[in-house]
Amino acid sequence: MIKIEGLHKSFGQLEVLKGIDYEVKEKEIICVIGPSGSGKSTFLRCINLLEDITDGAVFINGLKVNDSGTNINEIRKDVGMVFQQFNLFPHMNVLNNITISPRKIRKMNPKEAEQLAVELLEKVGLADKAKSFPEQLSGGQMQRVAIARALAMQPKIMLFDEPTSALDPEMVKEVLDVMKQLAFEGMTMVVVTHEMGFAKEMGDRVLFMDEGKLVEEGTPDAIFNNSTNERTKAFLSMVL
Amino acid sequence: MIKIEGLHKSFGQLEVLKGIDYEVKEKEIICVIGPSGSGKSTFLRCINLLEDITDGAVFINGLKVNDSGTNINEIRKDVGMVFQQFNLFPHMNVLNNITISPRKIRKMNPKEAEQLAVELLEKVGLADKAKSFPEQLSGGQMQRVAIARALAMQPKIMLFDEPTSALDPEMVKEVLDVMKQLAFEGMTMVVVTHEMGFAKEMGDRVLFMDEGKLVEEGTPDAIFNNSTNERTKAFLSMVL
Amino acid sequence: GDSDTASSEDGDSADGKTKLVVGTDATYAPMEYMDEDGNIVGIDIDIVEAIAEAADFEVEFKNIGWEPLFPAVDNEEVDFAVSSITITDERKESFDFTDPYYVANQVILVPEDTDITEYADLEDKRVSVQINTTGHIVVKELLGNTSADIVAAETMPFAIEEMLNENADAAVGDNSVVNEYIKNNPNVELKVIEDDSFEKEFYGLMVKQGNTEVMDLLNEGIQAIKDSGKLKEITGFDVE
Amino acid sequence: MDFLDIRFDMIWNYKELFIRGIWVTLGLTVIGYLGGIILGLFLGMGKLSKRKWIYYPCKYYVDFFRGTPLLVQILLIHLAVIPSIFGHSLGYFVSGATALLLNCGAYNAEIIRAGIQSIEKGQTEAARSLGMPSGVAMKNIILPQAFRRMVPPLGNELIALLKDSSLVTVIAANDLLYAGKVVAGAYSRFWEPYITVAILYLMLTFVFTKVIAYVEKRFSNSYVPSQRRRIFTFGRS
Amino acid sequence: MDFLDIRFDMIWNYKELFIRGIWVTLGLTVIGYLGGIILGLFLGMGKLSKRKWIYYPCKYYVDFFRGTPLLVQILLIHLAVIPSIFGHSLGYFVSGATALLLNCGAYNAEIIRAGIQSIEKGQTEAARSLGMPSGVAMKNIILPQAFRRMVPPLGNELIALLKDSSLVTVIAANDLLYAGKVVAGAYSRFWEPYITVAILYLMLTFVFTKVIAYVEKRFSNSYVPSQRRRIFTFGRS
Ligand SMILES: Nc1ncnc2c1ncn2[C@@H]1O[C@H](COP(=O)(O)OP(=O)(O)OP(=O)(O)O)[C@@H](O)[C@H]1O
Ligand SMILES: Nc1ncnc2c1ncn2[C@@H]1O[C@H](COP(=O)(O)OP(=O)(O)OP(=O)(O)O)[C@@H](O)[C@H]1O
Ligand SMILES: [Mg+2]
Ligand SMILES: [Mg+2]
Repeated sequence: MIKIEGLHKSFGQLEVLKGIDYEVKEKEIICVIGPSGSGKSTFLRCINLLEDITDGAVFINGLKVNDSGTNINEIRKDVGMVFQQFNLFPHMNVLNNITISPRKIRKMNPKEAEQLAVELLEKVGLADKAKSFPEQLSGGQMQRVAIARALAMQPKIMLFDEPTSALDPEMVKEVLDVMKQLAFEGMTMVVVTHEMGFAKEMGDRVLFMDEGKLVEEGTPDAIFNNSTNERTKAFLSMVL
Repeated sequence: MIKIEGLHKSFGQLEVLKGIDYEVKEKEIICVIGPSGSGKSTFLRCINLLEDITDGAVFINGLKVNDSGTNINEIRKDVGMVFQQFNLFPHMNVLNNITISPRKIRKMNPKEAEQLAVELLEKVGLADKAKSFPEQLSGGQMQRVAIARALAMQPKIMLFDEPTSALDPEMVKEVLDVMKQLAFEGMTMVVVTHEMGFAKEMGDRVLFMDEGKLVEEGTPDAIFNNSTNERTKAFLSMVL
Repeated sequence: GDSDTASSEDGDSADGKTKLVVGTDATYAPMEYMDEDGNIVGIDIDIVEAIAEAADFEVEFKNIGWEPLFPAVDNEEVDFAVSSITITDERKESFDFTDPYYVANQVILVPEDTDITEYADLEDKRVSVQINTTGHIVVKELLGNTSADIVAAETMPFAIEEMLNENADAAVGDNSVVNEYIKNNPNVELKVIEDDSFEKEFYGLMVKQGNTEVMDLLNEGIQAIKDSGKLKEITGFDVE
Repeated sequence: MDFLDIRFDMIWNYKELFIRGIWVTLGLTVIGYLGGIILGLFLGMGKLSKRKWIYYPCKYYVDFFRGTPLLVQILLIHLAVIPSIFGHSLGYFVSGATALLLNCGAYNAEIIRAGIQSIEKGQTEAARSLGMPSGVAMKNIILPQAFRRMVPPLGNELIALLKDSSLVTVIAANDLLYAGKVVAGAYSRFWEPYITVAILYLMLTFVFTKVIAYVEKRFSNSYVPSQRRRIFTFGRS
Repeated sequence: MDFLDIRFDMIWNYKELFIRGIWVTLGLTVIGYLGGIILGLFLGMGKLSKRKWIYYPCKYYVDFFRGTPLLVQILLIHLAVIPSIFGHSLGYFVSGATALLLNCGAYNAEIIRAGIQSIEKGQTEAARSLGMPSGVAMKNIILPQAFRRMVPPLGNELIALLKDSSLVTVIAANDLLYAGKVVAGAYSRFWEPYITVAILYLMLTFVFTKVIAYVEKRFSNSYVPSQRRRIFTFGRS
């Protein structure tokens, strides 16, 4: 579903991704872990071209993302993204946050879009917040709205960049629960996370990145309990 | 040395101090404790008239502070004050922070003032920081400079308003040590503090304030271990 | 001498001759204007210099601007003014004038293909003038004091430009200035209409009311150059 | 001139000129301002463009109009630019409004650029990751938020423009100041006409300031509508 | 007018007028600005005073000069105020410099007031608690810190004043724009003189901008001297 070939990314002189190859299959839950600055976010952002790709290629459903002939906006419809900082649109209420892109991009009519939004809000447990504005919500609620907003484009893949790390501890669970439900429903997901519990429980594969390289990948069990790689072990001993 | 009679202070409608009588004797260390918003800072600030006094009187060395005939700047020379936020002058180096008021107010000549400053910096353990600027210092260092600055006016009384609560835990001790040394040298001190350890160890008397009133006062032992007052006990059970 | 305050008392030059300060608005070629080196020159200037020679005094010209010229005379900032000032009854209420030294009349300057033939034709036309000059006054009489069809430009060249740019159908101004313009711009297709309904105007030197000392001196000079033919030499015609 | 002998009757005689002057001043200000906002929007976004052939013309335009006096611009436009383009003048109003518009556009461009840049990058990224093309994201996500932050500086700009519109008096525009100049010239008296003009401008700036303060209040703090007030309420509400 | 037939020789013939114009413009700007800073300092502090008889005059002064066009102020001062006070004009330079100074003072007052208010209350309290009278605290503690925050807006004000100084041309001041007007009037050609004037102003604003950028850099970020650069270094360093 997502194929990454020899992905390099540099910011000026700084090489942040130093050649990454990987393939994500349909309905897989991929958890990406690694120390701060290792390039996890950059990796994720290259997938839907929020960062220009310096070298290599990313394919989504067989379409090359970093090709001048590709309409990136078409690809992004299939790839939902959830950010650490939520990035809700503060000037719109929850309903409009969710319906804006179906209406403007999928040209859905307002009634239909609203019905979809209500369904999604029920799914994330916020049916009563449709008319609220982001500033009236807690962090956990905002992140769940952000997930609903991404789902409104009916993506085939969801990218999460540390979706819980800006949250107060008591709100982490409500967001992880929504993500688990998504996983059960068969969504393909790439999740950059510091929540090792989530990675262990939900991940089909765990990727450990360090210094712009994919150091190790495997099942949660292989990575968390049976890794023989020194860097992986050193990292895990610190975070577990 | 400080005599407070029927001190009332209102901010607009809000009555913050509701009649306080107290007398601080020479060389006494008075620790003021109490919940947030109880008026501790306001009490301290009324003593050197940083807040106008609504009603009542404060006498320092027999001089009425809140009298139009009194030159408040003369009184302030005898009353040093140390703030929670340090309030160092960021545009002057440490030496100038300390020497500015002796030079401008006591008309000390620069050489003499500098010598005094060097002595005081040695006292607070910062002899090597004379040429540093506040932004180059840690919080604990800044607070010690603030103490040295107040001492440079050779005050007879020192007021401290939570001198350690803006500090990272590892810096609290270095500031408390300087304050202890001052206490041993016989300085009269009024200290608003959340550091119950300091109050217990150093306080001659402890004042417990709540809702703008002086609820209880006594030796540390009387307050911390043998109080019969319900409010005092409730407060202490929370903070100890 | 101090050129800021002018009067015959303190303005005596070294060789004992009286020195008078003359105000003008040097934007009115050929009568008074600035040459390329910034000197004030023109027919008016030549006449005043001739008068000064005849009456044995010295002059210093100051460029004051048209509007400020009147208060400048009133305030004795200048001893008198020469600036193609028409002697009018209104002005005589506030100022004294010498004997006339120049005869002028208003003319109408129009494009060659115009249907305007006389003053009365201007009634329903847009007319450009120099603000607050005699031309402005006569046009106000026809079109009304507050007419929006009067284009009152800062200077006569700018007023003519407004007409050339078709922002006005005709320009009205002193014959001397209009003729000078035509002389300098032979390629521009314009024609000059003279109309008997314009009263002949006499230019005079303008003096503060009651300043007989300067007035007598100037009239003496004017008489002298009339008698000697010098005036006719400069202007090309006699003034009776 | 005697200071105590004040003659406001002469203002009365010319009242039509003053009334017309107010309308001309208001007309120039409003047209210049609205045009300046539209122009500023394009210029401001142009200055954010990565394409050099868009960026540089916008930058040079803004630099020129912010780097030269408005008075010079007015004279150039009235006496040189418009006659060169159209072969003749289009009248003081067109010249004046054009100059004010072009000038105001340059200042607004900087306000709008700064406003857009002040919106967190995450907003654009969220919009783009939802599949919005950059134009759609700009229109629906960035500009509505940026606009709020632009309200205070755009308000200042409106007041500045109101006062700057007085410069058109040099091209014989019948604005408010022109009325004062005509009266001053007709009577050779300066206190009354210019004080009158100053007071009228003060009244206009006062009214504008109040309106701007209302608009600012309306767009301040929170996006939550229940906390906002309506500015104008017609009929029962 | 033929667009292609450009005659810059006429500018050359009047070059002295342009050179004098530059000096007059610079002189007016510098005097108006320096005076405006001193005046603004008093007005700004006056607007912070709790004493009403200080506060209100300062407030009304600032409101008047910020609420009316500079052009009106120039005309009022040159034609009415100065003649009424001194009995006669003191020349365009005095009038122009006075008007610019008085106007600039009002704008600077707001900058200075805001700068002073931006300094944390704790700084004043620390100074007062050390026994400094408020004047001493203001001079040694508050103003030096506030000044740094005022540098950017005061820089903008200088550029604005440079351009606004062109308005004195209406009182026949021999400034830069006046030179252009004289040439335009003499030849009835408008492109060349006004473009020349515009370019000269652009050059002046460019130079001023660079100087201001240097000063801003000098006063930015940190108070620690080793991190600062010298602006001008003479000889070996
Ligand atoms: N826009 C950018 N310009 C320059 N450098 C960048 C940029 N974005 C990221 N970097 C650098 O790239 C490196 C990798 O950053 P990235 O955000 O991908 O790390 P990360 O693994 O997500 O870290 P974290 O866990 O802290 O989010 C870091 O050194 C970062 O400073
Ligand atoms: N300048 C002021 N204007 C209005 N109210 C004030 C002001 N300063 C203090 N207050 C109010 O007075 C009350 C007492 O404040 P004060 O700072 O003296 O409390 P405190 O005991 O020092 O609290 P804390 O432990 O949080 O510092 C509070 O309710 C506070 O909000
Ligand atoms: Mg990251
Ligand atoms: Mg406190």
